[in-house]
Amino acid sequence: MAYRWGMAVDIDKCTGCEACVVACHAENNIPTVSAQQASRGRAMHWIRVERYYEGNFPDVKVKFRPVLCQQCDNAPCEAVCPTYAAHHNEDGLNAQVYNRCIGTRYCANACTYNVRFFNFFNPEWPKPLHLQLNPDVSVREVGVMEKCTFCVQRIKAAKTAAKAENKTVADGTLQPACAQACPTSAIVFGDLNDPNSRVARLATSPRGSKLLEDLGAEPKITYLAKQPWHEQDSY
Amino acid sequence: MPVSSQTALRARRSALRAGGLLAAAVLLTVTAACELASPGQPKWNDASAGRSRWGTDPVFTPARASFGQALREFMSSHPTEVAQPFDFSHQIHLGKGVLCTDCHTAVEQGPRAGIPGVNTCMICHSQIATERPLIQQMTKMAEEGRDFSWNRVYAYYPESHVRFEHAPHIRAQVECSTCHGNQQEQTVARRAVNMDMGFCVSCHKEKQASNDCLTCHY
Amino acid sequence: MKGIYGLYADPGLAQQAVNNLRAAGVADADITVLSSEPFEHLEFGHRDAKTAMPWIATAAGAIGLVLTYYLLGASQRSWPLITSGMPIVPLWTNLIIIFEMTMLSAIIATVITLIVTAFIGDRGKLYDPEISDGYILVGVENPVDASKLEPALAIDGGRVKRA
Amino acid sequence: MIRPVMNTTVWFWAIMLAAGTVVACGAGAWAYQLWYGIGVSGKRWPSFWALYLTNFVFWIGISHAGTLISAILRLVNAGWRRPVTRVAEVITVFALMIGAMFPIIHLGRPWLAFWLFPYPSDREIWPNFRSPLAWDFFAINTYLTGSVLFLLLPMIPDFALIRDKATGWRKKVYGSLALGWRGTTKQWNRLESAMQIMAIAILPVAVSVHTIVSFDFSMANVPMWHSTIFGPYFVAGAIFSGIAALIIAMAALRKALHLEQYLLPLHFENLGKLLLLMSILWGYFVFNERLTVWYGNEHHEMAVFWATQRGEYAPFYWTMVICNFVLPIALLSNPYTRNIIGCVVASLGVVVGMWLERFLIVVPSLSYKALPYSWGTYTPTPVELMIMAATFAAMILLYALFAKLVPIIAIWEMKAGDFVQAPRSGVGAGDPHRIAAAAEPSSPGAAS
Repeated sequence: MAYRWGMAVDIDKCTGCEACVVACHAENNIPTVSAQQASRGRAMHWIRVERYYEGNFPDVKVKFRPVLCQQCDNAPCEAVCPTYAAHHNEDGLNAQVYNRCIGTRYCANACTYNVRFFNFFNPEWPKPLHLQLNPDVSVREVGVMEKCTFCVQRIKAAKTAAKAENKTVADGTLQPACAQACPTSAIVFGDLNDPNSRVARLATSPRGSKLLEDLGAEPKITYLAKQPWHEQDSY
Repeated sequence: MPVSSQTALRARRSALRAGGLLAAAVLLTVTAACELASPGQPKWNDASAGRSRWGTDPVFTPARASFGQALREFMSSHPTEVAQPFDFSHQIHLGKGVLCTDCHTAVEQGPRAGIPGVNTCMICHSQIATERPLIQQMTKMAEEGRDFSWNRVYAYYPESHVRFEHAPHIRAQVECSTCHGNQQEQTVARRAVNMDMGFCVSCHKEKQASNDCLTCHY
Repeated sequence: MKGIYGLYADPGLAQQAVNNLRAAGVADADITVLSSEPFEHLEFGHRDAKTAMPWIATAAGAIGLVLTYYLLGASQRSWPLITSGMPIVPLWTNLIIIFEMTMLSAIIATVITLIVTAFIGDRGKLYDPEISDGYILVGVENPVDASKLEPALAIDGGRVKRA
Repeated sequence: MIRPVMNTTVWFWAIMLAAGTVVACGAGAWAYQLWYGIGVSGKRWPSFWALYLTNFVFWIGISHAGTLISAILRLVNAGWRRPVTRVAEVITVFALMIGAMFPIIHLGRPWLAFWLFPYPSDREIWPNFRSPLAWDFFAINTYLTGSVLFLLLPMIPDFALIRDKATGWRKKVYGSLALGWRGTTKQWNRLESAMQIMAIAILPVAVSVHTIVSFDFSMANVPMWHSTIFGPYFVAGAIFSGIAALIIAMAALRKALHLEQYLLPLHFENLGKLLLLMSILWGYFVFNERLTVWYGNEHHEMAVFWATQRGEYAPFYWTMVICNFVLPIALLSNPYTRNIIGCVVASLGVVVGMWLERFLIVVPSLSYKALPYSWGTYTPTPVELMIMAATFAAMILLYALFAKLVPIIAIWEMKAGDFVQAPRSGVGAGDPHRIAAAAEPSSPGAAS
């Protein structure tokens, strides 16, 4: 049976440390931009920790929500691409094919979650920092869109290795960089088609909800709400 | 010449002169405006100096080295013959019954076939054909700890974002010659097959292998 | 090339000349009328008005429709890529392109028909630059006997010329 | 009327030089952008579309001046259309060419734009026909092809006329352009039937083009884009701005080429009424759009709504309302101000207002999408503004060049409409409707 990769993010466990963001940058060759460019909205973070504040100082509650590509089943970004650079692959991933992208940026507009990023300039790495680039991941050039791939290079390697032994990828053996780096294990990754996988069980949890669920994109990332005992706490 | 046409001529000349001045002024203003109003943008001299925005030197970027290089990539033109530093002959070795996998050892395990270094050669050539001048030259290299710097024959341009893995193809029993041509007829490797996307796709369709884009492009 | 023609400033006289030529036994197809503007309100302006052009345009539109229908379906099936949970051959979105290509086929067919019938098909040689001054030319190309036709064309207010 | 074709004035060269300079600067700015990447424009996360697409919609809208209006007038056989049609059709052709460039300028990798063209390639992959951009490609190409042919066909008899009048190189060039036109009754009849068929075919195409342009926005699930009203709203806005552009072009030509005896106050009066009607229609659509959003009170949409009503985009919004609604209605509903100057002032207002309308559709919605964390404000850069200025200059350049090379008023159509007395003596039995239209007394305001 085909895989259907999905993720669960436990908001209760997220401390907003942004280790996932750093890990993602390192794993996926995501360029950093200068402060000036960042202030002009050219920063790229395939995963970001959104901060929302409630209440007035000093009685403030901060809520964190890691947001990455939701790998929607009915992804709005896919149909609008005139060249099939964005499409759905057999594992249920939203594929982004860099070499097919002509840079209409339509997908980024259609994306409800704003998790698609555009290479406004050619990325730069001062030598010898380019030696830390991940050889298994493309270095994208100017004019193409990019976004979270669920670390497709790891998925690909795991699938190839499993296939060589005529097995399927076992639950827990495969993790994207963000899940691997999360110190509180707030991010769980796995195959939604395997009813016994951790992520499949969490996806049906009563605490679970989808981001902007009412818009009908059918995202594959389940957010697990804060536990009731935390809500009663006064910080 | 009648007076009226002289006036017209003069008027035309002055109009041309005024237009020229206007052109120069607009060009200057735009250049200045582009430079001043957008401080975050790369400057004209950035790329030529090869310096990064951190002031470090040099910088790595996926930008093409030259316009000609970009054009070659656009037309996906690859050279079929690539000059190599050493006159290795596939023909002789395969003729003597050596197998591809004897030297390209990694091909069954991983993504890369592996291009053998001088030490692999020396496994046999410490005993065999030691009297040949080329072999002696190589032996000297091995003793001095130097290695070959082979040039790539089969390569994709970075912009194609292709990731090819040898091992699954070997496991699926695809002959080496399907993509590399008959090496028994080649001395140093030539680009015998033009591996454009249609070449890969048609074979994948035929063998019912996955035609998902993410199989190769990521 | 031989020919005889009259030049008339007034469309009414031109009509009269056409009628005279007919009376003189010249077949309708042999009478050439050249003008710098269409004369829809006069009888001679309606010669050759019948044309199959609307039918050709409709047929071309239908051909364009069918061809585009198959091109879209075939190209979408040749490499079935799923986007946004839509079907591989989504008729709703294909209809838009089918419509445009239908119209484009009809337009291009109309122009080609026009060029073939009115320009390439125009083998006549009779011409006078005075037409551009507003004169209407009525004449016969390669007449059997030009002198017989001269009285038919010689009307007060018109000039008869031979080419 | 063929005088501009035969003689060249200093003014012509001055316009060519000034406009050409700006166009060259725009080309330079584009080259700069091609070299460094789209980052030299102000585009950003989350405003991935901005000024280029605003201009795209604007110019495609302007293109609805010509072919659409002239096809309608041709089909209903309105006599007063005759001096107007070519003036209008030229706007269509050039505005479409300019408008169609913007999606390419806007691309991250414009050198790959040909991938939108359906051709069999070695990659065995075709364009995605589900994408509104692919629809755009087909719709704009159909409309452009149709409009160019619609403009060119009636020019052939005029080329023949210049061929007969001109000498030297002009005789050769225009002679070959005339394709051997003689003016046989058969040629006239075929031409007229072809024009009728094309007029019928091009009307639905023109409507579809701007509907499809509106689909570029309404297909995306973005607040205040995802609206069913966008199709007719865009078409109405396009015709609105198209008429305004037509009035401006007519007034400019009238002054520059001294066409006072052909472009009468009557034409401005009639087009002014049409503009007034479209202004009211536009107001109706905007009211519909805003009222439903406000009443629905959906929180994603309200952010965009308030940003345009009283937030950072409010000055643009209220300028737009004044330019598109208050000004035209004030000037054009009053017969004393519905003269040439009044029409031109109202039209200038409408062109500005409609540009702002397109800007307000494209930009605020992207700045305020569903997740508040990703909100951001867009500001244009000089590169974008230069390219935009260049397209306006390009329009002037192309228009001046066209008016120079081709009679801007269809001479044979004017003759056929009995506006011009040919050397013949009797008027002949013309269509009474046309004569009535020509002889209709102009309004008191226009007479001044």
